[in-house]
Amino acid sequence: MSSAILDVQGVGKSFPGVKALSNVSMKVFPGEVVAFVGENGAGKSTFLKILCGDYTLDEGKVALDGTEVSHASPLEARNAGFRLVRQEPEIVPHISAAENIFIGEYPRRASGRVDHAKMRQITTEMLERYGFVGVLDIDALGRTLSPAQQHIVEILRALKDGVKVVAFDEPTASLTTEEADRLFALIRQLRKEGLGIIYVSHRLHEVMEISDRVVVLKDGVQTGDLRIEETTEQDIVNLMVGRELAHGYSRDEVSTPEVVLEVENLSSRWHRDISFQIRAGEIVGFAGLVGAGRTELAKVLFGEFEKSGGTVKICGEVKTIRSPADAIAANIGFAPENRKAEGLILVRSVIENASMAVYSALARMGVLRTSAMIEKVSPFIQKLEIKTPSLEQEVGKLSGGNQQKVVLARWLAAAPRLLILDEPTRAVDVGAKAEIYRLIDDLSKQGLAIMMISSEMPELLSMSDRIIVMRDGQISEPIEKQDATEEAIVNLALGTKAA
Amino acid sequence: MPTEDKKLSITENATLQIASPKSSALKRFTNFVGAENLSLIIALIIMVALIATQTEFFFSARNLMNIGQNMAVVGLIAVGMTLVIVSAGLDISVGSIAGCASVVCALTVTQMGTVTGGVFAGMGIGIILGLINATIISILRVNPVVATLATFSAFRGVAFLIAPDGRPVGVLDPNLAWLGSGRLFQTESFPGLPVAFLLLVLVAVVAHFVMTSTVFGRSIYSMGGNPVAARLAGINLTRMRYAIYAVSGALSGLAGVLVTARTSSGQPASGTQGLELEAITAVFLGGALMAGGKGTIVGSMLAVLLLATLSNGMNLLGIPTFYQLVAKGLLLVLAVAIGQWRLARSEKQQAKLAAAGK
Amino acid sequence: MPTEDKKLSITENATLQIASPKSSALKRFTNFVGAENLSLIIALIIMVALIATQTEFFFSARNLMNIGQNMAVVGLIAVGMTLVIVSAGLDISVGSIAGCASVVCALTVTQMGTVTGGVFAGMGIGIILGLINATIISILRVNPVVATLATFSAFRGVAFLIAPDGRPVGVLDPNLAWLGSGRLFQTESFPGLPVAFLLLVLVAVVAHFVMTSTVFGRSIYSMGGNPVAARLAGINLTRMRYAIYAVSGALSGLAGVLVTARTSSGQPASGTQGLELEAITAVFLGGALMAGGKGTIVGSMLAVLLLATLSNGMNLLGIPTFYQLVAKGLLLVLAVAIGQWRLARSEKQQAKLAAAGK
Amino acid sequence: DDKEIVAIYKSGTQQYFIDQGDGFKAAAEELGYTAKIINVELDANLAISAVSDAIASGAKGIGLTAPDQALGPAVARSADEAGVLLVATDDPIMKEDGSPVPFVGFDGVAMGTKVGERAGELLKESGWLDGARYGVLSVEVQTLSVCNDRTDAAKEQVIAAGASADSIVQVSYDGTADTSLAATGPVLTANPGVDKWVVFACNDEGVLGANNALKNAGFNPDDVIAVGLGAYEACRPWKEGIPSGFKAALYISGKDVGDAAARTLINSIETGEDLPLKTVANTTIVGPDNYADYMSCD
Ligand SMILES: Nc1ncnc2c1ncn2[C@@H]1O[C@H](COP(=O)(O)OP(=O)(O)OP(=O)(O)O)[C@@H](O)[C@H]1O
Ligand SMILES: Nc1ncnc2c1ncn2[C@@H]1O[C@H](COP(=O)(O)OP(=O)(O)OP(=O)(O)O)[C@@H](O)[C@H]1O
Ligand SMILES: [Mg+2]
Ligand SMILES: [Mg+2]
Repeated sequence: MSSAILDVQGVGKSFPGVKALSNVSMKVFPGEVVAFVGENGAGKSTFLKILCGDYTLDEGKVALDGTEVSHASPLEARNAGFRLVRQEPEIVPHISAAENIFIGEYPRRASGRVDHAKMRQITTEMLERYGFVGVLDIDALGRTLSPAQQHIVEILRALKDGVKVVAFDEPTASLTTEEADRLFALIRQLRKEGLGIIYVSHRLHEVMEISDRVVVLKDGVQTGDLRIEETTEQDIVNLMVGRELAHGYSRDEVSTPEVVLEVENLSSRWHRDISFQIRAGEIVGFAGLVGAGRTELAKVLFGEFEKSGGTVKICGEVKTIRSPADAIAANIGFAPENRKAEGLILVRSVIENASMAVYSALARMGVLRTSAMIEKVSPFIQKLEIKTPSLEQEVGKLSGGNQQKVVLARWLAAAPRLLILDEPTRAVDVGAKAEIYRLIDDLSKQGLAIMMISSEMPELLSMSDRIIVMRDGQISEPIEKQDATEEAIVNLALGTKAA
Repeated sequence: MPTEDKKLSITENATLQIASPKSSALKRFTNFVGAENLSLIIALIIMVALIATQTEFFFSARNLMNIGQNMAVVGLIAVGMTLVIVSAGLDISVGSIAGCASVVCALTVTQMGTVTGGVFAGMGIGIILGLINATIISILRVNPVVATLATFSAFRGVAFLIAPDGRPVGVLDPNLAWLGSGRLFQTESFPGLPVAFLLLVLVAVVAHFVMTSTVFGRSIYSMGGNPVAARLAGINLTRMRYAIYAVSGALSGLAGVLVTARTSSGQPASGTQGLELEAITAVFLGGALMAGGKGTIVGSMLAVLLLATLSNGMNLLGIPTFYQLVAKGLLLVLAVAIGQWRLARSEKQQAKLAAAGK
Repeated sequence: MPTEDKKLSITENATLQIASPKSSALKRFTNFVGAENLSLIIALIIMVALIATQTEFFFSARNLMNIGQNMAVVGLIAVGMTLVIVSAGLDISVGSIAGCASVVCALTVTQMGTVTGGVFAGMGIGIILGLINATIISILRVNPVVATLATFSAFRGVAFLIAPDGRPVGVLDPNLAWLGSGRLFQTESFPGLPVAFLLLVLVAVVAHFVMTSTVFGRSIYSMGGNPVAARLAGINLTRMRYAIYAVSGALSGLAGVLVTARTSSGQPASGTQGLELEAITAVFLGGALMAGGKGTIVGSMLAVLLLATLSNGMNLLGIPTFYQLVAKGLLLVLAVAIGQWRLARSEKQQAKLAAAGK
Repeated sequence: DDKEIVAIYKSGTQQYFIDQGDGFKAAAEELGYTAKIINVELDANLAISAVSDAIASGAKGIGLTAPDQALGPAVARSADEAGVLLVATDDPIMKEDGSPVPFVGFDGVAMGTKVGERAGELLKESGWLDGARYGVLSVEVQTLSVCNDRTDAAKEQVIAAGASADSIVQVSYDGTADTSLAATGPVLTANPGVDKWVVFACNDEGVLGANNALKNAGFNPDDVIAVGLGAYEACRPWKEGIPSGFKAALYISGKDVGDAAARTLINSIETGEDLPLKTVANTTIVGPDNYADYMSCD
């Protein structure tokens, strides 16, 4: 094999109160996919942000295709050929999706004018070439893009001319299985083209499937660098977590006859004639492709979006829910999929973000003691193993997965009658996932009704008592746990007849 | 989206580190004023030292009382403005509201002879005008800057229309005057504490409590930091805005009452013009973010004190206007720059500590 | 973080829909002025109709020229302010910069007798002061509001210090006067086009081109909308800020030159009479967002025209100041409210279409 | 330095008050006192702060041009309490009991009266009164009471001189030449029948702006009778020998007022005598031919 296209030697980086990376070294060769795994907060994103010039390293050396780029600026890193598909897409809200892809390096006419037409044309070509046809309206404003769509923009940004090494930071987190498959095809294509590829994911089966080598991080320290054929998922988990983990999760049915949520003939801008029930102690999984309308359904139930018809009953009585405030008053909780835009107050502290939904519950005549907040939510922060230097830390400075856990902690602490979870374990590591499943299970045992929107088959199959599949704003008949199979779900999602 | 760049966001991180509850006396103090605001205190100390070496009158009890008295009007408005700016809004109409309140208060006192009545009338009109602002912003969905720039003009006009022939309304009621220039706890040795100043302190303490330890206050930080997330957490943004702008209006109204009390006349414009910029300066100097979600009463009050001390000092030293203007500019830049520099430094240290394994 | 709430974001969706390039003549026009700005045009039409019914002089060629001439000063500043606000900054010092430039220009012309020299001196000092703003913001990392509030005060002081004994500097040079009040293409039937107005049009057209079709302009939208994304895409935020505030400074300087030309004297205080608020009003009225990343030259210029027409009309009708203030406030609210209402409506229609199966 | 006096000016960035400050300082130093100047930019609230600051700084006497006469009682009270001498300059103010605060200078009503008288004379001489289509522009800062005093008085005089009341047109500006120019333009448009104008304002800037607007509208200087207030803008064309609308202006020697204020204060401080109730500084109407005898034009 030729010489390494990316060569990292003994990189270290610290933040106030956190040693994010110490003495990490790795090589990537052309046409190789190197998986990069570790628990939430292990330092994966930090490592990649250093490579792309976002953060500056405290110690160590980085060489890209022979030239040293240890202290490159974002621009220099780009031009050198390193591209990062960020875990948190950075989108410019008031310009088109196409323009979002070209910020910083626009195509120009001879006159020097920005060539908008060319921009749209190239974008369309790239969408075709990389198999994203029809997923993205290239004229849509950045702010209207879904997490999935935002990710596609990030990917296209990275794949523009001159790319030598491209790193994907949890690319599949906001994609459905179908989308993920497309992405893998893309990655294989890039590997053929001789690019170096770094692939960060918490979905180990994906890692096994796509990568040639795997580098494992634990608390910022490198604990392994193995050829994929010489290892197993279990080995990797051990290196990541340092202990054995029960694989998967299975829960026993606890639902009682009491109906908590009853939706009848609900229709909206996105939906037509939707009816279903969720009973106390029951977990109903919602499957579907991006654009199927699951998130919208959640937002309609939660009063964020308008419903144009139908009734919603909570515990038997009809509720008119016009705003999230109404929904919460009706004892509904909603953990959104898009944590950055809709979930978190990034500039505020972990403790504030985690207790927001219980402020009124904790207050005595409007007075709210910090001690009360800590008392209420810190158990969940501990159980979820949220990695933060202090409860005062700004949420924006936590790792992606830990941010996700903060959103969950907020609603687990609130324990409403009906809890709607949209992609609850997105970007969360294996260890924490198991813990989250346990907590959700506990809540259902306490009699909560849980509506779980997820694009992760294993999660849906292992957690749901029934699974409802959504397609084009309509829902399928619920599939009972016993006859729920991946194939059945995919067929319903795609609208293809089961064989 | 993030409205600062990396540098800023990281430096801010240092605050939290320092503020994280490992409490020694100093730590607790730092914790209370907030690391960023330490720089205001440093700037204040430097400035006081400079002034005091130039004139022995600065530390005279009378002069200190003076500063207290002179900061009351801007201070009250800055308290309300802090709530508004933390909620990611802006209220440019405060000065005009104060103008209306000043006239209304004067008219009430002269025509009904009741000082309490005058005070409440002043605050009442303030609240009403604040609610008008909130309506324009929430119901008509006009961006806060345009909305309050509009009412900044409209309310000013109203103030003149209320005042007979748009002329200042004289009021000689001694009780009202007491509010503006009276003192409490006066002894022959001690000049006493100005009523206006005590009023400001009272308001500021309450506001600090509200912002730090009530659902209302916390919700202001949430909605300022990310309105969408706040709404999805069950916060009613519209109701919040009504409350916030009403408070800002009420305090502007009270400030207007003080102007009437101090100048023994209801002033439609003079005395309340340019208050908006003064207050906004104080709030941002006190550490608030343009994007909202950050800012403290303590910071804003320190900033008001800094500005009041500066102008008092320069008057004591008889510095010519033109130089006063320049000096004020320099002070503002200096105060913030010190803060940024300190935060950048302490953030480096924090990182080093972490690297060394804490 | 997202700085408005659902409602707004959805309405914007609608704008997009409307502006999407299915080009009929109307569509293309809508596209050019931007759906939101249509409401400014509607407001303008309503207002003009009202005024014209009251006085036949409004449409006299001379009066229209008058409006053009009077909007030049604010207009120039509003162009620069648009760049600043779209980049998520703010420049409160523009008026003070204009004041400095006015004086410097007057001194150059009187002492060196060169008008061109005076014009360039004025713009030159504007650029220098703009660069100072950028330095304070980028290097000292002071929040733009505080930074320019500081220089708002400091530069004003400087203006008075430059002027001998802080007095207005008289200049009677006819060539300079021509710049302020001269006309081109004058015939006995046609009063000609004011030089100052043509200057504004020229600047605005160039600025519109820059904002829509140059890398610099587009990068302003990126950095304003999401500084992190912009930085990671390799846009040098510091360099951008220097350029943006320099442009704002240069145009404020040019505005100061016009003031000197119009009033035949260098007025240190000329800028300090709320020019900044006037310009900021125009830019936000023209559709910009506090959070940055949004706003157009066309919108800002329409807003300037709207404001200039209003005050011209009210002077034509001899409306007293007090009522003028109120009227201005009402107009601002009305103009934006109409826009919001229209967008909300068209968004509903969009929704209906979508519900009816897209 | 317990031998100190302070002057507080409502608009210390205006040339007239800069002059007054110079006069005040000069006289004080000549008599062995130190003098301080404080500017309150037309802000009533700042004026109160300034007075208390001055008292705190150990001043023995204060000269005050109040941004608003209603301030009288408040400042008089705090000055009395502190036993500090107070004179009002330019704008007379009253104590709570309605008795006047000792006054130095030349009040707004008197200024307006002189301007109006001169404008009236010039109007008569011009012969416009017999049948010419003339108008009177009164350029006013309507939000400032001390300004209204001047223009109101001037209007009275012009009417007394024979001008018809409905020939008077109000123009509102904010005290700067630029807004006066912008506001006058449309007013001229709205009065197309008028081909000769009489102009006065609260200050020279106001008149200057109106003159420029008239020039822009194509009026020739002979058709304009503009009487300035302050003369510092009016004197420029005179000096250059350029024809302009300025036919006369009221020259008020700021220096003299400041000088008189300082001397009155110091005299009473030294001798303990009461302050004289009214000390009128001299002011004169000047024109192109005689302005140089009274003022230097720069
Ligand atoms: N800007 C920052 N300021 C302070 N601490 C930070 C910052 N960025 C990251 N950290 C800390 O560095 C550590 C590593 O974070 P990083 O984002 O690299 O984790 P990660 O491996 O990407 O985790 P995840 O799988 O959840 O994305 C975390 O403890 C995080 O809190
Ligand atoms: N018009 C729109 N404006 C803003 N966001 C939209 C719009 N349409 C869809 N979205 C967002 O796009 C995302 C995906 O759309 P949708 O909810 O229809 O698919 P989904 O079933 O939620 O799939 P997933 O949850 O996997 O994204 C959601 O986050 C939704 O909020
Ligand atoms: Mg990460
Ligand atoms: Mg979704």
